Amino acid sequence: MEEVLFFASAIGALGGALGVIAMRNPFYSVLALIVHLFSLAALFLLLTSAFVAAAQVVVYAGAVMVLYVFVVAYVGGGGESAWEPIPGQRFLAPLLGIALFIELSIAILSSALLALGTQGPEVQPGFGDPAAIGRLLLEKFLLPFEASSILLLLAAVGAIVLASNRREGEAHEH
Amino acid sequence: MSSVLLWTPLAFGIVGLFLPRRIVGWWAVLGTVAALGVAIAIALGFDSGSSGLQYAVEEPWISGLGVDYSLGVDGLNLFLLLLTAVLWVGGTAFAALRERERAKNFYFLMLVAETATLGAFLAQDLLLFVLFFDFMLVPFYFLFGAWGHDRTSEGGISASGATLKMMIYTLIGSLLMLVAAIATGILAADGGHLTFSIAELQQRGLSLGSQQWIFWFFAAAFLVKMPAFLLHGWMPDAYRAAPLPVLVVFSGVLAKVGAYGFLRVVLPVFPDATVEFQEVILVIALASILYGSVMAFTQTNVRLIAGYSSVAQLGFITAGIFALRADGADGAVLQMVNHGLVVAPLFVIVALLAERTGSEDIREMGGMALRAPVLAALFLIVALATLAMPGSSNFVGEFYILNGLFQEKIVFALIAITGVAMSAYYALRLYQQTMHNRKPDGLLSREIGVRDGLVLVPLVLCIVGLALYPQLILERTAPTVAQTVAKVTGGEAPEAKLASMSEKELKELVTGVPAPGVHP
Amino acid sequence: MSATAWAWLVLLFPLLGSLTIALGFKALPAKAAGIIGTAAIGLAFACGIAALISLLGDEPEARHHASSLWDYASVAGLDIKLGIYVDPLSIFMVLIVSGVSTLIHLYSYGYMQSDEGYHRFFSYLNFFVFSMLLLVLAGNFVLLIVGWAFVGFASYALISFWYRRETATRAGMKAFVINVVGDIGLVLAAFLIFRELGSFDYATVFERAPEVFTTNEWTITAICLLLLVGAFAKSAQLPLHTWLPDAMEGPTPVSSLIHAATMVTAGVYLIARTHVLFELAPTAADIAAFVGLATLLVAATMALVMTDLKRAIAYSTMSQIGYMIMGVSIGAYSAGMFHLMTHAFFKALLFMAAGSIIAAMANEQNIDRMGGFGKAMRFTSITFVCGALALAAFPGTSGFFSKDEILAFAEARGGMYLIFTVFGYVGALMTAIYAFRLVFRVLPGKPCPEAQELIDTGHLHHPHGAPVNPATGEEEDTDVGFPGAEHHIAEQSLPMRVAMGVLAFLALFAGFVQVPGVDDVVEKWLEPVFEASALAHIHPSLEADYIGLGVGGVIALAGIGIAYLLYVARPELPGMLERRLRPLHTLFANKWYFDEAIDLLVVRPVLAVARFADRVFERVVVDGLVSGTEGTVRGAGGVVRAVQNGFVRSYALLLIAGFAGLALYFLLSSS
Amino acid sequence: MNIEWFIVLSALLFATGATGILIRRSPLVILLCLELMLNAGNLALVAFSRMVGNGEGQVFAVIVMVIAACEVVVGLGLIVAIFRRRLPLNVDDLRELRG
Amino acid sequence: MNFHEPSIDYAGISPLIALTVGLCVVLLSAVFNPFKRSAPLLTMITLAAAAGLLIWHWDDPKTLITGALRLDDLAISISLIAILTAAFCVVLSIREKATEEAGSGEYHALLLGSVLGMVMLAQATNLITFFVALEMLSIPLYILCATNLRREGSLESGLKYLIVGSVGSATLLYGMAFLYGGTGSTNFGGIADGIAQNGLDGDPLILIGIAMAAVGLAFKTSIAPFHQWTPDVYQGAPTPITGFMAVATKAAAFAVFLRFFDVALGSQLDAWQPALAALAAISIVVGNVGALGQDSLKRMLGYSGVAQAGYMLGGVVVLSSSGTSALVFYLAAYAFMNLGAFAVIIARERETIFGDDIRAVRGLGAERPWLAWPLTISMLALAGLPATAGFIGKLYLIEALVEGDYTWLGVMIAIGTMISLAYYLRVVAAMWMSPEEKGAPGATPAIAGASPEADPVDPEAGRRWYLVGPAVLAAAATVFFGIIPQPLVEFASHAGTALFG
Repeated sequence: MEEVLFFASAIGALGGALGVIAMRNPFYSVLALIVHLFSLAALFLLLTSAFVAAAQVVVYAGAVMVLYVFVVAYVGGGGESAWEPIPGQRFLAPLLGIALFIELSIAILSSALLALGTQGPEVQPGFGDPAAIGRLLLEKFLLPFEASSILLLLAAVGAIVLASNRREGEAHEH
Repeated sequence: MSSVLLWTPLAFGIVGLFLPRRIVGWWAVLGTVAALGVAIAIALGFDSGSSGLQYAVEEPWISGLGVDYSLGVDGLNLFLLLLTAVLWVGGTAFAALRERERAKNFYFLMLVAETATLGAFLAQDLLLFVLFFDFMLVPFYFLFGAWGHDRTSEGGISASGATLKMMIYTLIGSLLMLVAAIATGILAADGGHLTFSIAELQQRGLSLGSQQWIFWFFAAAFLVKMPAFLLHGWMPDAYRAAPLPVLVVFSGVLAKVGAYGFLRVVLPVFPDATVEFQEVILVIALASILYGSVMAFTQTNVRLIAGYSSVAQLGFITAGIFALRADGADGAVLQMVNHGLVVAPLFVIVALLAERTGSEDIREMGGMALRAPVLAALFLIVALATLAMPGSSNFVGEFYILNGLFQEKIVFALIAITGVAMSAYYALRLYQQTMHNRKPDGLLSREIGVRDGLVLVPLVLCIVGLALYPQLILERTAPTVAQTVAKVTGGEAPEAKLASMSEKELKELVTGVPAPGVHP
Repeated sequence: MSATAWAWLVLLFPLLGSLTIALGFKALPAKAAGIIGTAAIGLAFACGIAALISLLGDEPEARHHASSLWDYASVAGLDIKLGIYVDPLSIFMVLIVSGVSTLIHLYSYGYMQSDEGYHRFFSYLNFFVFSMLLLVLAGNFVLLIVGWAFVGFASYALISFWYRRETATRAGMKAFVINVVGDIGLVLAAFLIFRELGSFDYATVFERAPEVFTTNEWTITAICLLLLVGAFAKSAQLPLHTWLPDAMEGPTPVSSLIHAATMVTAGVYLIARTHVLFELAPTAADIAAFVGLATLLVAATMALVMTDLKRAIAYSTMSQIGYMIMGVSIGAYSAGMFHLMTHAFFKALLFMAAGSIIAAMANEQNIDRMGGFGKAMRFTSITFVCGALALAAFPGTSGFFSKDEILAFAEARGGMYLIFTVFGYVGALMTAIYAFRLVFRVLPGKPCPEAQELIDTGHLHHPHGAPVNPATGEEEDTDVGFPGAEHHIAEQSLPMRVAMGVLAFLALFAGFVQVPGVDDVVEKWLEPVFEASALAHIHPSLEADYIGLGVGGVIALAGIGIAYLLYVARPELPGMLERRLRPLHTLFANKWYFDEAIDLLVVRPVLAVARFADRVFERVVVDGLVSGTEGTVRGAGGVVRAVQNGFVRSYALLLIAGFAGLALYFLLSSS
Repeated sequence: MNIEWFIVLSALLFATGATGILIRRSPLVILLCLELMLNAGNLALVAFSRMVGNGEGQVFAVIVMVIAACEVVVGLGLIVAIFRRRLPLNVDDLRELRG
Repeated sequence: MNFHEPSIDYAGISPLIALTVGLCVVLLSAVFNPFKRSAPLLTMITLAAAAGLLIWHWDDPKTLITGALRLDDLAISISLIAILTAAFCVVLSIREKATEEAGSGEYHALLLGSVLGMVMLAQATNLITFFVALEMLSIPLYILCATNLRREGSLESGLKYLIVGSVGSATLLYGMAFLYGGTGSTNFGGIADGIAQNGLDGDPLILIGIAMAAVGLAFKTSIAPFHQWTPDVYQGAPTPITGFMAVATKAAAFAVFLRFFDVALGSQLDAWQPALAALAAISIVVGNVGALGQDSLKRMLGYSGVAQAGYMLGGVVVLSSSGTSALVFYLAAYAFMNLGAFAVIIARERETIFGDDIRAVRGLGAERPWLAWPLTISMLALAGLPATAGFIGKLYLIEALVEGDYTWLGVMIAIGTMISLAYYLRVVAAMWMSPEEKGAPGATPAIAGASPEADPVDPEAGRRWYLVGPAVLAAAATVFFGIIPQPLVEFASHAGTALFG
């Protein structure tokens, strides 16, 4: 049963990912990513991390992707030409991708870490539920938590700075 | 005292920046004269008997890195300091007699250069030495580049190009030397207390293995600076670019720092490597002698004749040092001073000639002796000294050098001496082509002015004085040199022993062969 | 006052004279310079006499004193003092040098009067005398070398005295460089001596040499050969002689003083001085003797055909020095020195006479254009003849005795040394011929225009344009003090007459100081110097001496006869001979192609190397070293910038590739 | 299901994302590919967190999401600015700076 | 459920708090018109406060909030360097177009945010803090680079930086995941223990983790071959930001580089030491040859930055107390040398039409000595010539390298320096040895510096206190520490001992 779920969502995630990079039209890529995200959420659940899964769905599939769709709609996602200006890029890129994957897998599979071959230890029921994560966030990882909030603020400011055109007029004042 | 000598020029230089530009030139001259005064005072107070450091100063500078601010005077650098001081007076005064734009910067840099050079001679801490050795270049970089001559019109390269070439070339060696110096200190300390004091390093000593590569890093720096054969690529362009007053001090002093470095650092600190690579260096030295001489008599540009002749001269000096005999090294030290004293007035004269002929090509000169007999006479003296005419101090220097070489490596001596014959030709050719023969039309031959004379004559008097009494230098140099050489050859020769020795014993010590007729 | 003290004074006066004239060239009036110069040398001569007297005061074997002023350069075991060595030999030389010089100064006083460079000339001349005296008085090899080089320089300065003559400056350079070669020989010899004996001092060296060296051991032979290089260069022996004829570019007094009377005999002095070493190396000594002989003959042949008056005399000088070298090398020390003395007299005289003729010819030196001066310049002609007689060893003249003594000695040594006697006489014959060839070509016969003018008007001035350099034909540049149109005729200037007169007397009669069996002043005087030597005690028997004198006399007369036949009785003969012996004549006339040979073997190769170094090596290798490195670096820079192509994706590519590489490395290094 | 399966999958996703960045030219899609890479990281984190049995990995993942969001926001802001400046939305055409 | 509030040493995190508060205030000042112009002042005050608070903690190390941070002298010294740089940046930004484009408040707020990230990064001892701080450092910079909105180059640089930077951080993240997986801990200390306990010495999993972390950090410190963003971004970004980036980012990144590789991965030294040494050598070569013949000064400094990073990496490679000290010293010196240079470049950008092209400084020596001397000194110092802090810095580094048996890397530094002379001295020559470039306004402008919409030329810029002041100050410091380096050496050695007892 577990295997089935895993493979199903794995295929979903991978398919989504491939879709992202394969689609000519950015709009479809966004949709593919959403698929990918949902299947990831599923995988998270398999790994008994409910909260992360939830966040994944809410934050990503929810907020971020909507933002994407807006922008795509705004700038108009014309498909890109198939012409490749950089010599060798088209040939090297997949090669590197494969090399990367192989290297990483080797690292994983040849590792002496026995736990990798297990399903992981038995965990007490509360593992990975919002309460547990929340406690961690507020106790051990308070600082990063706060910091990331500030970061969000900065990002927002940045977005305004970049996207708003209110400066256009002012720039000429002085 | 050492510190005073070191910082006087810089102090004057800084003050000079805030003076009206009319008087800044003479202010600079004043500064160099002050420095000369201090140098002379040091020389007078110098105890010629001892081989040790005098006027030593030692303060921690960067304690974290084991670098000390330590200066000192001994037989090796005493007269080089004097030479520096003298030539800077000459060069600066000669410059002060002429107008130039951005005078403040010019004289500031001149004085900075003097401090740097004095520092290189005075430094008794290896890193301090390296620091000054590298720093010397900086002011000259600007002096050559900003006040130099563009040769682009003559198919040459621009002043900035030439000076950049010089800078990179000479720093190649210097930077490697920096690494080598640090390595020396650390390897010698070997976990213990880190110091770069040269005296201390001599005691500690290194393994042959590390000596070998370190030796070459140092050699690279010094040989380029001289410059030695194959490493002289920067010299022609730099010499043609340089403003002459600057060239006076540059070729007079800076080349010597390289040779001095061998005596001060390489021989005592890396004795084993020195012995091992003696022949190699000698070969380079010989190549420099022959190549320099040969080139010197193909050139028609006065600067280059002088330039290549100094390549040859430095070859002699190097050969003398690497004869690894007391007499050779004594000769080398003497010759450093001599060469400085001849090449400097030579360039002053070149400047005067250029002013009169508007050219630096001997093919466009000639016949000037008639209207300028005094100039001709001075030039003649300089030329004869350059070709090491017997009776000149240069001859004594070469005689000692070659004797040392002859007793140690006879074949090298035989080859080297051919350089003497060639030097006779190119030096005399230089004199004849300018002062004798037909005078090209439109060349105005004017007698040397009194003020220029005041610059030139004292320098020539130094030559004459030394010619009469070279012992002045030799006897003060000998003890230190003997000690330095003894470090390499292993034989222990503290000055006490030297002093007590009878003349005949001394001969035995030096020649190695028991002096006949001595039967103890 | 001790002999050494006087000797120091001998050195001092000429030096002072030179400096005073040089420094005061603006203040001093022309005459003053001449007077000071002459006086300085005169004083030196006087001091020489004084030294001689004080030496006579000591026992013969105690007649050598060393004295030094200060340590010149004396560390690390080479102790070189500023020291002199006074003994009969050096004093003998001092007297000849200063004596002859005094007369020549006197001559120059008149001769150079019309010359712009008057001061310069006298200060050079004094400096030369100082150097020469330094050379002979030096107490160690280093100082010897110093003097040696100084005279070399002085001769350079005086040869190129008229320094706007290309020919003069070139000749000067040639002389100087060849002399430097000689100096190098001496320097090397000094090194070798120091290595073996640990000292440069004459006294020490001569004392230790016999103890250290075994006869003909290679080191001592090498030392002597190196010394000979110096000697030959200075004394114009083969093959280092080529500078001497060219040296005639200098003013005539110079030729007579330096290139006839004194400097060129330095080689002879050197061999005599170091005879201790040479006797330890007989091989070297014999080589020297043969070279001397060769020079003697070769030079004589050239002198036979030269048409240039001064050059002809110059070759005769070479040839005469050949005699001396031969003499001192085979051990006839006193004879050699004796000939040196007499030669100094008559050769100086010849040059002076020639000088006054040349002056009258406005520097025309070609004897083909001369003639009739016998009538025009009587005094000159007489002195000229006196000189010629002495040179030709006319019985009774000084040359007669001195030359003969050498040959007699060679004969007395016997064996192989008879060769020297035989060829010595051959040389003597030629000598007589060329000597009188000059006489007959110049003095008698139909007067040439100048001579004619002189006969008619009694004085000379040259209306015909600016003078030209006879060698190249280029117009002389008169303002360097080249003698102008007005000339002083020896006849009319008292100082010149005095000088020539005195020398004429000496040339004729100085021989009588040493007549076999009658008196032997010179030998007696020099005896203490050579007493240690084995050869010095060989003496030709009296009859041998007189036979020799007889033969010599006959040969001399024969030579003069032949000359008369050729140039007076049957003037067409020379031309015929010339055509007959065309190849020989060309060989002689072209100076045996020595210049060409040297040019081919030494000068050209060096210049070729130089050109290669300059045109090829410097450009290709030296600069290549730089530009090569620079090129590589710049090339690398080009690559880096090409990779920096502005495509963000290729940046990412490189980043990931870099990571892949790094990861690969880590995987490989993982356990 | 063994953990290494998850990790290998994440590796695959990571590689895919990387490849995407290298071959796509639209900045929008490139941003998406960045998301892919970050998510791959997240997956690994969560998987490991399960493996070692502590929540730290999950916390990390959560925070990474936040950060990813920030990057997206900024990225999109840039894209809009570029669009405003009437510059082509193709990273290959943005190469005024090079050499 | 029970919730233990973590014990928080507020004194310890006071610098962070100060920065955060200041950030918010500055941001608000943008909203309220009366304070519109006060943003720079407020920023300076904030920085001063933060600096003061940091100095207050000098020499008493403490671990903060459940091992998220470690406030020791290394962190403090690096933070101070970052803050100093920021302060310079603020002054140099006066009248900068970018500030007006972005709005003074936002601009400075972002700057402060970046500084906050740096200060945090310098103290990070936990993977999560590490990652967050790194992002907080970077994201504001992405924006700041692009703030000169009217310039294509600015936007381009922003986008490039964002894309490549994110790839870098993604890689870093993935590496962190591996390390966490291998050791089960996100604490540096915990990682070290984990490696030991699970017997993962030299295990591929860990090593790949290290490799990825190294890539991430190498990217931030612009080590070749991960350097390619550097020249472009340096050239495109507004010059004050470039100056800030060039120094501060390097400093912070190197701080965490040291801490991470020492505390967490020290045991794997044998594995990563040669690799990093190789990277150092590569970037020395690449950076130096790349900088040859660049006409844009900023670009040239970008490449030189790559080379300099290579030198500094040496300090990490040897992983020793002296190495760390040398690195900190060099960073401090580097700050002065670079800021001096950038100040002059800004001045010329504003007063000539040549932007940052080398033509802009032709004949500067005669025309504007007060600009020429600082730039000259900066160039000579960067070239490592004696009597400047740069020389002492190299000396210090090489000494550390030789001690750590990496003499060959020392030689590489020497060789690199030789090459570097060619381009540093080119600038000097332009100033002193060539006549001033006369270009009619509106002549075809140079590279990025002045793009079609070139800013209006301010002929007096070369005399403005806020440009000349910083330049002279930096130059003075460069020379001062070149002649009397002892104080700076002391300062740096603290950092060294902080990490290595």
